[in-house]
Amino acid sequence: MNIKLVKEDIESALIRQLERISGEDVKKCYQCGNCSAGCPVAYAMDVPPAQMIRFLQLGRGGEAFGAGSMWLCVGCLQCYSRCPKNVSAASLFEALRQMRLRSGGGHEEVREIPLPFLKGAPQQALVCGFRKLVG
Amino acid sequence: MSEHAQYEQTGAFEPKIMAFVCNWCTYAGADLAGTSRLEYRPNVRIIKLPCTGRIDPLFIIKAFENGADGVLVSGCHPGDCHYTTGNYHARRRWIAFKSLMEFTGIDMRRLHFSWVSASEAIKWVDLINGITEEVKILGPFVEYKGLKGEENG
Amino acid sequence: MMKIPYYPGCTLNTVAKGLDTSARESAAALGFEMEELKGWNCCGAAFPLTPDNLIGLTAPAKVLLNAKKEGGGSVMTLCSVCYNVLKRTNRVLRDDKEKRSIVTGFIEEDYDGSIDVIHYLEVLRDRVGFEKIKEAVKRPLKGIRAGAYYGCMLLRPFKEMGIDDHEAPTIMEGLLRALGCEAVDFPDKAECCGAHLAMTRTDIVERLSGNVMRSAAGRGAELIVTSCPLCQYNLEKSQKKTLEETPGYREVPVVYFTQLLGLALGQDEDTLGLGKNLWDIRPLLKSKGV
Amino acid sequence: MARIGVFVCQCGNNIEGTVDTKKVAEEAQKLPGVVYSRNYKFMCSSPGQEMLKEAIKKHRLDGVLVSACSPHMHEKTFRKASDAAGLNPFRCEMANIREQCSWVHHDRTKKTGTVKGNDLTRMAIERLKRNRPLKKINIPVTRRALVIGGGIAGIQAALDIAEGGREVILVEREPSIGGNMARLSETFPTMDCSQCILTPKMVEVELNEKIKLYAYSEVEKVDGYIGNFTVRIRRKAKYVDEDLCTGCGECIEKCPFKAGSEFELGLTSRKVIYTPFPQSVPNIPVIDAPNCPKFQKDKCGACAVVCGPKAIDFKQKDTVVEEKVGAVVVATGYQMMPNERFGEYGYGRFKDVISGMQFERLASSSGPTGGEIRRPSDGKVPETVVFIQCVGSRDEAKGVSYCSKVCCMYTAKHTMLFRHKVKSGQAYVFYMDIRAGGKRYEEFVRKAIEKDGAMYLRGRVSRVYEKDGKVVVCGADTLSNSQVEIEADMVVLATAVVSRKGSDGLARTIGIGSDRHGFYNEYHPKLKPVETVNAGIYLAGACMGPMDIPESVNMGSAAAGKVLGLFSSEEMAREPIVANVNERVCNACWDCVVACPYSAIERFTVKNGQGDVMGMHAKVNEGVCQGCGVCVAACRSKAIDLAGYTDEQVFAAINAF
Repeated sequence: MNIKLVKEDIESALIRQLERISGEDVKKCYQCGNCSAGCPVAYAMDVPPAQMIRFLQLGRGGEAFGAGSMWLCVGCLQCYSRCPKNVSAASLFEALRQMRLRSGGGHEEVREIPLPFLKGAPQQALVCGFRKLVG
Repeated sequence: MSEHAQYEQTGAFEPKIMAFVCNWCTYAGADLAGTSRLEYRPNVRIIKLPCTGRIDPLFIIKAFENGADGVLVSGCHPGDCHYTTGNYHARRRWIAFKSLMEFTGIDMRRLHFSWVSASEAIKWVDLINGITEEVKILGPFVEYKGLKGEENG
Repeated sequence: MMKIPYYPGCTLNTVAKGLDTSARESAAALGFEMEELKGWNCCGAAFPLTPDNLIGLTAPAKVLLNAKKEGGGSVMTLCSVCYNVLKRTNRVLRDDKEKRSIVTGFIEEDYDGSIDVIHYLEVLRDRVGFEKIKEAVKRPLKGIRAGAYYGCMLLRPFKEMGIDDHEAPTIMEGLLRALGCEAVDFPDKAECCGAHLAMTRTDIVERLSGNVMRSAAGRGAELIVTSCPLCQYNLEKSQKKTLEETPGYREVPVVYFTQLLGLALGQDEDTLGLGKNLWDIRPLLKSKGV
Repeated sequence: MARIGVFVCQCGNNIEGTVDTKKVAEEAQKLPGVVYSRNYKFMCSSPGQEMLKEAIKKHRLDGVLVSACSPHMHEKTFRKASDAAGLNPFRCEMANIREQCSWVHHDRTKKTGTVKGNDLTRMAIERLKRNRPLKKINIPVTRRALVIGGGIAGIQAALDIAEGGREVILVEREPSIGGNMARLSETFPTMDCSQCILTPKMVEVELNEKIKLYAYSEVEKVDGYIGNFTVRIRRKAKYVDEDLCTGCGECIEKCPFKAGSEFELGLTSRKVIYTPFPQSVPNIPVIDAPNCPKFQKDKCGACAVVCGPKAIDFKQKDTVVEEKVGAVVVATGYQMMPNERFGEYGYGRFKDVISGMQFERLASSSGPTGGEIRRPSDGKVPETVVFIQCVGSRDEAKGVSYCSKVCCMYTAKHTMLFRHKVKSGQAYVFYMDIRAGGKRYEEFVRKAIEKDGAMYLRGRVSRVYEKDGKVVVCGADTLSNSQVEIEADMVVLATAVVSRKGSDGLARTIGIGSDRHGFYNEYHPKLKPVETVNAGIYLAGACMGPMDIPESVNMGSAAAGKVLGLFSSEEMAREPIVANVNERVCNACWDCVVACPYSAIERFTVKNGQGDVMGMHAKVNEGVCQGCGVCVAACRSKAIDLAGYTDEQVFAAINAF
C-alpha cells in the first residue's frame, strides 16, 4: 500500500466528525495493539481495531469505511476495558456504523435473515442487531 | 525614513508606562531584547523586584498617582517561578485587586498582567508596543494625578 | 416479605421465560418478592456506544422513570443486557446534566437518575447472602461440576458496572458453591459469545461460543450457567457445530443460574422450564444422583 | 544630606550612540544629594573602577550610582569595587541604560535615549538614597550529613561525603543496606554481577569510620534549615543487641519458624530471626516479631538459647535518637508497582506469571534456585518464556503515565540470561517501543535479538490464561497485523517503577515537594537536578524518578559534591536580601507564614524572664529565607520588609517617575 500523507486528510472534517460522534480522540492512541490482541472478532476483520485507528490517525477515512470490520464489532468492550489510554475502539466502530447508517447505507437486509432464527432467537438479539446493522 | 522618527515628540500625547517586573524572568527577558537589539517604544520605565509576589497593590496605585498612564506587571510563567510559587501569589492578588481597581474607575486597559520569560524578548517588545499604543488611544490618566496634587498642595 | 421492583425485559417474557419464572419462585423461597413494574418497555438491548447517540437513552430512561414513579428506590433486572443498559443510562442521567435535560425533554418528564439499578445476583449476594441460600438448599447439587459464564454485559465497562472484578469475577461461583456444586473456573468465562452476530454471522458465533464451551469442557465443566438469554442461546446452539468439529467433545447443557438455584431450592423441574433447553440437564442430574 | 556619586558609562559607543551620557550626568548633578557626577568611556574597565574607588574616597561618597549596563552584567563588579573603597556594597546601585535603553531605542539624535536615560538614572538615585548598608549573613554549618536510604545512590553519596572527610549518618529502613540493587542478578549492558560490584561498597560503608550506619531505622522528623538540621531517627527494635552480636548466624540456623522472604519477593521463605540476605550489612539479624511465637504465644526462644554471646533481647524497645546535621541527602529509592492490579495477566492467580524483579532472583546465583531458571509452580525449567513490557508503565488507565525507563533494558538482559542458562529456550518479548538511549544500550538490545534469538513482538498482551500446565499468552503483533498466541511455560511482567509507598509522607516530614506520582521534585529540572526547594536538602537516585544504576550513582556523587561544597567552610555566607519583621507592628495573623514558599517564617512566642507568654510575632529564619518578598506583600500590617527591596526604596523610585 502506498499512502500519500497530506495535512488536509489528517485534519479532515470526516475524521473530526468521527471523533465527535464517537467521543474519542484518535491522537490519544499510541498503537500498542492491545485492542487488536483482545478483540474476539479481530481474526475475522480485514482491518483490526488498532490498524483502523491508525488509518484514522493518518486521515484515511476511506480505508476505515471501506473495511468490513465495523459490522463485526459487537461492542463487547474488551478493547476499551484493557486500553491503557482509555480509548474505545468499539465507539469508533460504532461511529463508523452510525455515519454509514445515517447516510442511508445499511449492512443487512431484513428479508435476508433466516426465518428460523427470527422465530427462535431472543428478542434482544434482533433489537440489538437491527439497531447496529440495519439502516 | 528611519523607524525612530515615529517616536519623536511631535506634540502628540506620549503615555508613560510603569512596569513592575521580576528579576529572574521578565527583567532578563527585557535585557535580552536589548542584547538582541530589538526596538520598542521608549515609554516604559521598569522597576525591578525579586518576584512578582513582592508587588504590593499599593505600588500600582502609587504609580498612577505619580503620573503613569498605564501599568504593567510581569513575571515568570506559572510553574517557572524562581521562588516556586511567588507568581501564584501575585496572580491571586491580581485577581482580587483587578476588580477593586475596576470598581474605583480605572480602565482595565491601563493595567496589564503578563508572563514574560527570560527568553521571550519578542513577547516583551510586542507587549510594550501594544500597551503603549492602547494607552495612547485612551489618553492621559488624570484622575489620580489630581489626588496627588491635592495632597501635596 | 421484602419487595423488590423488578424489570423483566422483553426476552424474559418470551424466549427466556425460564429465567423469569425460576427467579420468581426462588425469590419466594428465599424470602423476597419480585414486584414486576406495572408499566415497562424495551430497554433498547444495547447501550449506545457513542456518546452523541442520545435517542438510544430515551427508552431505558423511560423504564427508569416508571420505576421511580412506582415508588421503588431501586429496580432489579435478571438479563445481563438489560442490567447493562439500565445501569449505564441511569449513570448518565445522574452525572450529566446536559444530557439529562435533552433526554428527559424528549420523554417529556424529568428523571434524575436517583434510583439504583441492581442485578438479581447482587440481591442474592448482598441482601440474602450465599450462606443463607446454602441453608435454604433442599436438594444439594452435589458432585455437579458447573462453570459460570459471565459474558460481557454483566461486567464491562468495569468502572460503570462494578458488580465484580471484570477480569476474574467470582460472584456466580459463590452461588454455585452455595448450591452444592463444584464451581469450575475456566479462562474464557468473560470472553464474548458472538452476541447479535447470531443474526448474520453464525460462523463467528460458532467459533466464539465454541471456544467458550471447549474452554469450559476442557476444565471439566458438565454444566454452564449464565444470566444472559442471548449468551444462553448462542452457547447452546453453537454446540451442534462444536460437536461436529471437536473430537471427544460432549454436549454441555447451558442453563440460567436461576434455574439451577430453583432446582437446589427444591422446585419442580417443569416450572423451571428446564425441558425447553436444547441439551437436557436431567440426565446429568440423574447420573449424579441428585 | 546624602553624598551620592553618579557615574554614567558610555560603553564605547554602545550607550553613547543613542544616549547623551554627558547630559545624563549633568542632569543627575542637579538632583539633591548628588555631590559628584560624570560620564566615562568604560566604567567596567580597570581605570573606570579605579576612578570610582578614588571618587568614593576623595568625595567621601556614601552612595554610588553606576548608570550603565544591566545589573545582571556588572552589579557584582561595581559592588566589589565599592567594597574595596570602604563603601558598603549595598550602597552601590545601577541604572540599566544599555540593555533597556540605548540598545532598544535606535534614535540616533539621542533625544529618545537621553530622556529615558535621565528618568532611569533619577529613579535609581532616589532608590539608592534609601539603600541601607547591609551585611552578608553568616550561618554556621554543622559539617555532618544525613543520608536517608542505603541503596546504591545513598551508599555512593555516603561514601563520597566520607571520602571528603566529613561525617555521615546513613539511615536505612531495612535490616541491611543494599536496596533493590542487591536483588539484581546481572546488570546491563556489561552483564557484571550486581552483588559482585555492590557488596564491596556495602562493606566499605561498614568499615568507614566516618559513616555511622543506622540500619532498621527510620527518619521521623527533620527540623531546622541549611547547615543546621536536627533529625529524629527511630531505631526499630531488632531484639538483638548490636554490641554483643557477632553475626555468627547460629540463631538463624536453629530458628524453627519461617515466614515469606521480603528480599526474595515471596519466592521462598526465610527464618523468623533473619538477615535479608547472606551478605547483609550490618550482619546483625532481626526478629520478625509478628511472626515469632515467642512474641505471640511466649513459646520457643530457641535463638536466645543458642546465642553464645547472649545477644538476644526479647524486651528490646524502639529507641529514638537525635542527630545534628548540616545537610540531608534523600535517597529513598523506588518500588515496583503491585502486579495485582493486572487481573488480565493473572499475577497472583497463576504461579508462573512472575514479575521482572522475581526473575532477577531466579537468575541470581544467590537466589532461591541457585541461579537456575526454574518456574515457581513445579520447579520445571521453562522452555518458552514470554516477557511483557510496559506492565503498568505508560498506562494512564492504571494511573502511571510515564515510562519506567529501565524495563526495556532489563527485559533484554532477562532474555539473554534466560538463553544463556536454558540453551534450548525461546524468549518472546512484547514491547510497544524500545527505549535504549544510553551508552552501549541499543547494541545490547540488538544483541539480545540477533545473538540470543529473542523474538521481539511489537504489540501488547491482552490476556494470559492457564491451560494444561502452560500459560497461554494472547497478544497482538501490530507489525504483521495479527493476533498471536503463545503457549508459554512462564510469563515475566516488566512492571512499572513507582515511588515508594509513603514517599509523600516523608516529603512532608522533610519539607520537599513531590509530583503526583510521589517522586520528589528537584529544584530545577535542568540546572539544579540534585537540589530541592529546601536549601541543604539534596536528592539522589530513583526517589526522584525512574533511573538506572549509573544514573543513580551519578546523582549520589553529585549530591555528595554539593554537600561537600556546603561543608567547605564552617560558616556559610549569603546575600542579605532577606525579609525581616518589625516585631512591634506584627499582629500575628500568620498570613506570611502561610504565604512563604520556604517555610522560613515561624510563629515566635515571646516570654519574659519568668517564662510567661508575653505575646507572639512572626520571625524570619535568615538561613531559610530566599528573599522573594511574597510575605511583604501579604502582610496586612506592613510589619515585614525585604532588605534591598524595601517599600521605602520602591516608593522612592515610583515617586521619581
